[in-house]
Amino acid sequence: MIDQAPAIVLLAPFLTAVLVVLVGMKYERACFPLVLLGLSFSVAAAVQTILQVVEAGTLRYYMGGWPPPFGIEFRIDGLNALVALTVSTVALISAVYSKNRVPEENGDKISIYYTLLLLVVTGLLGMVLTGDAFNLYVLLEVSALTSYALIAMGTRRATVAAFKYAIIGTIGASFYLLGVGYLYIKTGSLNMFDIHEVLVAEDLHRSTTVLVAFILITVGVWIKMAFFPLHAWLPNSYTFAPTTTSCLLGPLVTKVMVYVMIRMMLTVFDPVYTFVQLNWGDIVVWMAVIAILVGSLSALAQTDLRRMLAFLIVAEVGYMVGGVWLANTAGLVGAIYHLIADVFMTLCVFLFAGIVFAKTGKREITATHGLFAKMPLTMAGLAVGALSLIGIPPTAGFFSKWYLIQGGMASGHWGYVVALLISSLAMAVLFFRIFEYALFGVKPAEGHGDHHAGDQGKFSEASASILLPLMGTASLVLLIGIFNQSIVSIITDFLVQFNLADPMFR
Amino acid sequence: MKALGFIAVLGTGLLLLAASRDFPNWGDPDSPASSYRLSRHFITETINETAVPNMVTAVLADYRGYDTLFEAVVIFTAGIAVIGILRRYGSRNSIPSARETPLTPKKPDLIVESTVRLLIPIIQIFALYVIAHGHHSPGGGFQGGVIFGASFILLALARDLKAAQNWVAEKRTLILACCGILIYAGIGVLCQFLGDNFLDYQILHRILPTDPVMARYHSILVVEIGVAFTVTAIMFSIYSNLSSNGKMKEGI
Amino acid sequence: MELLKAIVGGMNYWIFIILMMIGLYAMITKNNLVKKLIGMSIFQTSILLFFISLAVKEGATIPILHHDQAHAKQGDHGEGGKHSDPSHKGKEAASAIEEGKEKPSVSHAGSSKIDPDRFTNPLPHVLMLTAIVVGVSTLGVALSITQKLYTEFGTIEENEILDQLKSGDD
Amino acid sequence: MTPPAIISITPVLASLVSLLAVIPIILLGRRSNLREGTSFVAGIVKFGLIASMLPTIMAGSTIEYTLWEIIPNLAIAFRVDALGMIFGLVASSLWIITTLYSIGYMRGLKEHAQTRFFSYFAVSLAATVGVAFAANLFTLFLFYEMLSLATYPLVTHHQDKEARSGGRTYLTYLLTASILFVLPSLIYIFIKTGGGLDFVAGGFLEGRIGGTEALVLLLLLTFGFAKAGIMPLHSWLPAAMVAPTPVSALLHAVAVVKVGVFCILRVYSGVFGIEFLSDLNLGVIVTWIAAFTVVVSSLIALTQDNLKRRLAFSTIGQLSYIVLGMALLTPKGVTGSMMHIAMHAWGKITLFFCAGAIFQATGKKYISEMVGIGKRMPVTMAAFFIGSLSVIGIPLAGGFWSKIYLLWGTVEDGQYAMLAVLLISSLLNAAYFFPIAFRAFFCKPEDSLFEAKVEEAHPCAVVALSLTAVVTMFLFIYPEPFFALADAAAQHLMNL
Repeated sequence: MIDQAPAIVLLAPFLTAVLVVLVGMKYERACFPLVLLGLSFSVAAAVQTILQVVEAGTLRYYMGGWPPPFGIEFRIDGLNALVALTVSTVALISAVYSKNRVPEENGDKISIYYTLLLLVVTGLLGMVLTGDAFNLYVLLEVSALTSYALIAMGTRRATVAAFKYAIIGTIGASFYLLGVGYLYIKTGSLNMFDIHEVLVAEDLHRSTTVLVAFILITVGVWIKMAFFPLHAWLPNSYTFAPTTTSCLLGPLVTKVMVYVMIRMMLTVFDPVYTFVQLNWGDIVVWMAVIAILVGSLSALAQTDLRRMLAFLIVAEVGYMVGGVWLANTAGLVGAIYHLIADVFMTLCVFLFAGIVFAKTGKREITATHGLFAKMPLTMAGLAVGALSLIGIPPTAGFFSKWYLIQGGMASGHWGYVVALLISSLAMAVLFFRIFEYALFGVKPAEGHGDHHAGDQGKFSEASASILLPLMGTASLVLLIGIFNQSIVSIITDFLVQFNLADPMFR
Repeated sequence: MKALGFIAVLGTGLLLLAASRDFPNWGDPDSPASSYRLSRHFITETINETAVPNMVTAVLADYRGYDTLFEAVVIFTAGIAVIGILRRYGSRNSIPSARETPLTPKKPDLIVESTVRLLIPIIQIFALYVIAHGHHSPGGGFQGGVIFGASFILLALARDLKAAQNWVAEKRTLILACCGILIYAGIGVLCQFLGDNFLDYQILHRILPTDPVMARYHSILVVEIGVAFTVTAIMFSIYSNLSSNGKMKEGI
Repeated sequence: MELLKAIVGGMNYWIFIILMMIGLYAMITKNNLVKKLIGMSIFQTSILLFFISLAVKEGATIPILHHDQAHAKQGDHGEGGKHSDPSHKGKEAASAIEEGKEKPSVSHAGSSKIDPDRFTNPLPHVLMLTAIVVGVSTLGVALSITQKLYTEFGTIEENEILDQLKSGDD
Repeated sequence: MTPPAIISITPVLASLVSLLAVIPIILLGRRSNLREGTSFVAGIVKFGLIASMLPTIMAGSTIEYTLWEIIPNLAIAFRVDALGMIFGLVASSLWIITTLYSIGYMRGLKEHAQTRFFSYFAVSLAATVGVAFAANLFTLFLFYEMLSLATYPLVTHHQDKEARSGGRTYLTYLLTASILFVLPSLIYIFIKTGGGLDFVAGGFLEGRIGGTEALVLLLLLTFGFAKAGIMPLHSWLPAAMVAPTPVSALLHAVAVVKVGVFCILRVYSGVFGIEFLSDLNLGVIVTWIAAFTVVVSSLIALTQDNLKRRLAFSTIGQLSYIVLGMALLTPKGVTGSMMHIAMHAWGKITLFFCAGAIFQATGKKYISEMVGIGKRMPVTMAAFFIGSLSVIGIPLAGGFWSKIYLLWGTVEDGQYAMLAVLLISSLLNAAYFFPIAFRAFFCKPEDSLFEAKVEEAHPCAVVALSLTAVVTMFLFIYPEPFFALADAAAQHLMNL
């Protein structure tokens, strides 16, 4: 009996998407349970997959029974499995969040929204699982098209942003496709691992074509992940989209593209090629430094809550790209761990923004006035996410920064280390600004007044269906932090095969 | 902006050109892409492994069947996306069915209408031929589906959107599109239930009265039909949404 | 001469790159949203051209076996293949089959009968079929966004839309 | 040399007990007596736990416990030694008294959000004891950050504009310094040593890093622990005086600021090692920095009219005494600096209690408004006088002993410049404290700004401040426990 778990990870949301369209025409209420069911299956299968990967090493699943390079295979190693589990979990959480929000924000298109949600998840999962360079392009487009639509369902500003996103996204995807074409012309293969073998066997690493292919793919992926200065599409898209959309896309899209970059750099091209032969590390890390600084400092200048978070994403992308290009194990471990951690922290803060919007109908940061007394649980959720973004233990964010800084020091990129620290500070300022609003809104300033003990204000906590996801995410952020060793060990197991030179993991 | 754009474009062009120097020449039979085992295997083994003479069809629907499934999903996604972006329901939960939109002819032009009436059956039969004959000649689900969809679009152009919707109402297009995907994916899942990988058609010989290779052959046809369903439906759906600005009432 | 040879030999690449540049330029600089989309189409089509031109092989035909050959093959798989008359050969495939026959067939184990040099590479065709579909879908979605913009702003000029956004509150 | 370490979970419990107390405090939020009762019980349990470890420590042993290894070679671990014990004892015993005082103060002023106040107070204490018992630099850093965050809501308790800007300054200074300076140093040391961050008596950096690196790290760590208030990173302390007085008293005279100097002491002794520092002659640099802070802060204190601000600047100066004593790198200096942690704590908390009591009873914040107050609030002002004596270092109060040792340390090392600095600053201390007491008691009756109806503050507050004043005097008579601990710690650290 062949193990079907890897396929189910992807197929569950995909088939549910189709079913939701059919069922939604008649029984709109049945959509949500269906979505939940499909995504739960996906999560379960992803857990199963990761357990198998940990136990037995790389898992291979041949689509259509054709062995690679003739057919398309899923080759699932630690990296894939982790990211896939992350993606499906986040999808599940944001689906729960959207239960009550969709009717309000997406109007009468409930089943359409759920279908698009499931399709975007399908696309992202497909990108993560596949071992075929061209197949990745197809699924990239599945997720991209749905993203455009999900964003365009928002306000009219969102529509403008969606158009920009569509144009820039298409350029990025086309660059990627061209890059694959350039690889194909030299190797004649499309399977990632096969391409790598041919590149090594025929010593193609010195050819200009492979260099250009590398540039095309990298730039294409950078565009898609909003790496500064290619980030222009991101802030508006996530700011003006419906909150349901930004909770789904904000955490996932950029991170999955970071995964693609890592996959391409390590698996398709060789680490020796990307790190040693090209020797771009310095330039890219400096670019990342600029991205981090620009992202976090622009975030400081924002008054719109979600726009601020969107700029944080730009900074976080800088973290990860920089971490990867530090070219040592600590940096890579940090980048991959951060990828996973950041998905949840970003989700956490975006859910918070969503709840604030749901409760107050306002987008500005000032909307958080006095929320500490009114919605203590929500604020606690935000606090966990914020502490993690700032990098305070035992939240997940601390550990990723720990490894990233370690990597930066090990390879002597002091600029990167300083940028990380400055951005942590910027985030601290950002979130404490929110805390201040939340703390001081209750009681107008009057020194020490005649307020008696037990003056708590009126509780008006958000409804369970939008609060539970936040609580869940917050606890996940903590759990990822607490169990960081097991995650890191999966990542290091994955990285061992590349024989990276590194003084730290002797 | 223009100058900047020009520089960027020029840079990209030069970058691409730089690589083209060590590209194989036009039509070079020894180019890596043509001489690698992948291409050779497809050319020489397709007939043995799938019994389909048209290698493109075989590679499309079998070797890279998973890719093609998602190709169909891309179309499906686009259809749903367009609905998501444009569609404006008059009132909540009211996807009108065919009966609710009576045919309202708007002074049909005699020549146009007669021509269309003549053409549409021919177009549709040709579409069916293209779908069915994909194993032996250029063609298949996508091409046939597009042609089939075009016939409805032609009708909508010649008469109006309602006339075309009389044939395929919005609900029906969606059902059709879903069915197409479900047929394709369903075969894949069926293979899983029979104990093999997703889309590994050969296992179907257990329930079909054929040997494994011919099971692939026949499954490819079924899969192509599924694709055709989706493509037909979504082509028309996108057209009708775009032409009526999401109101689905009167088109161009 | 060398240069000329290089230019002619790499003609397909030249054409694809020029088309790509036109498309990309339009996407980046044009003010009219539909023109941007036209640029996008050109861009994507240029990539199609590039891939398809990879598949070309001198002296090879389209990757479809002739009917007879196909049936001969199918015969191996118990489908009771009928060997029809060779005079029905299609024009393109004829040479392929004759070439195939000229080759000394060592065994009748299928693979040796089909000469890979006689057929173009099917893979790029398959890929581009997918890419076409993706291109069409992207265009469809982008057009619908454009239309939504038009209904909301009454214009499809980018600068006018941005002006409206700047002046009006959302 | 040292007896084997004892593995016991007591230090963890000692830290956690106040953290756990938060739950009942919040649950009992509406029943104030029970809530404060819980606070008391937690304080007593905490003190009991810490005191129960005292015999072991006095015997020269240590108590260790590794809670959780987060990253290979990097654990959250606890270890109790003499130095930690001094600090732990001071902090936990003062918590009990401060709780008593808070009840008086908060109820007296009918402050809002008292539940929040008491719960964050408990959290802060957990962090403080965590710092005291941290076994490695990483654990130390964790609790250090936890303390910064837990005290923020306390500083901004009033929730008005002033509190907000004070809180901002507070966090900005502390977080910026720790994240920009301490964290990178921490990771750098981690890389250099290949993992171990555990404090070792003689330090563990010797031989692993060069002189320049050592200098940079030393400066980064000295300034990074900005809670120590070394100039120029001192402005947060006056800013934090917007907090309610119990907070200023316990946290900004004892817990928070002492955590800062404690961290510096730990780092000098446990990471660099005293020998290593004196080999490289790095102590001198720090002594001069500290000396600068001592003198300048005393001068600034002279100019302050706001009582709490004056106390704050005095605290800044006194903190630098401790750093200075350590940086002398001589046995007597180190002993003196450790004793000063305890002595200054008791003295300064008395002063703050008094300031709070005055404010609570009269609403006055400025020294110029306190003329003649001694006649109305004799107990408070007597306590204030005793506190002043201790801080200045005049006999009849515990502060005398620590100052003597510090002076002895400078002589031992032949650093007469430092001797001069200490003496001058003591004079300055006297100059800014005595006038307050003098004007409180000895003014012409017609100058008195107070009418007959002004009385002592809430009884709880008065009891608390008398208690600390008495202890301060008692420590002059019997400094033995702290002296013994400080001496043991110094012996241990200097490898004598």
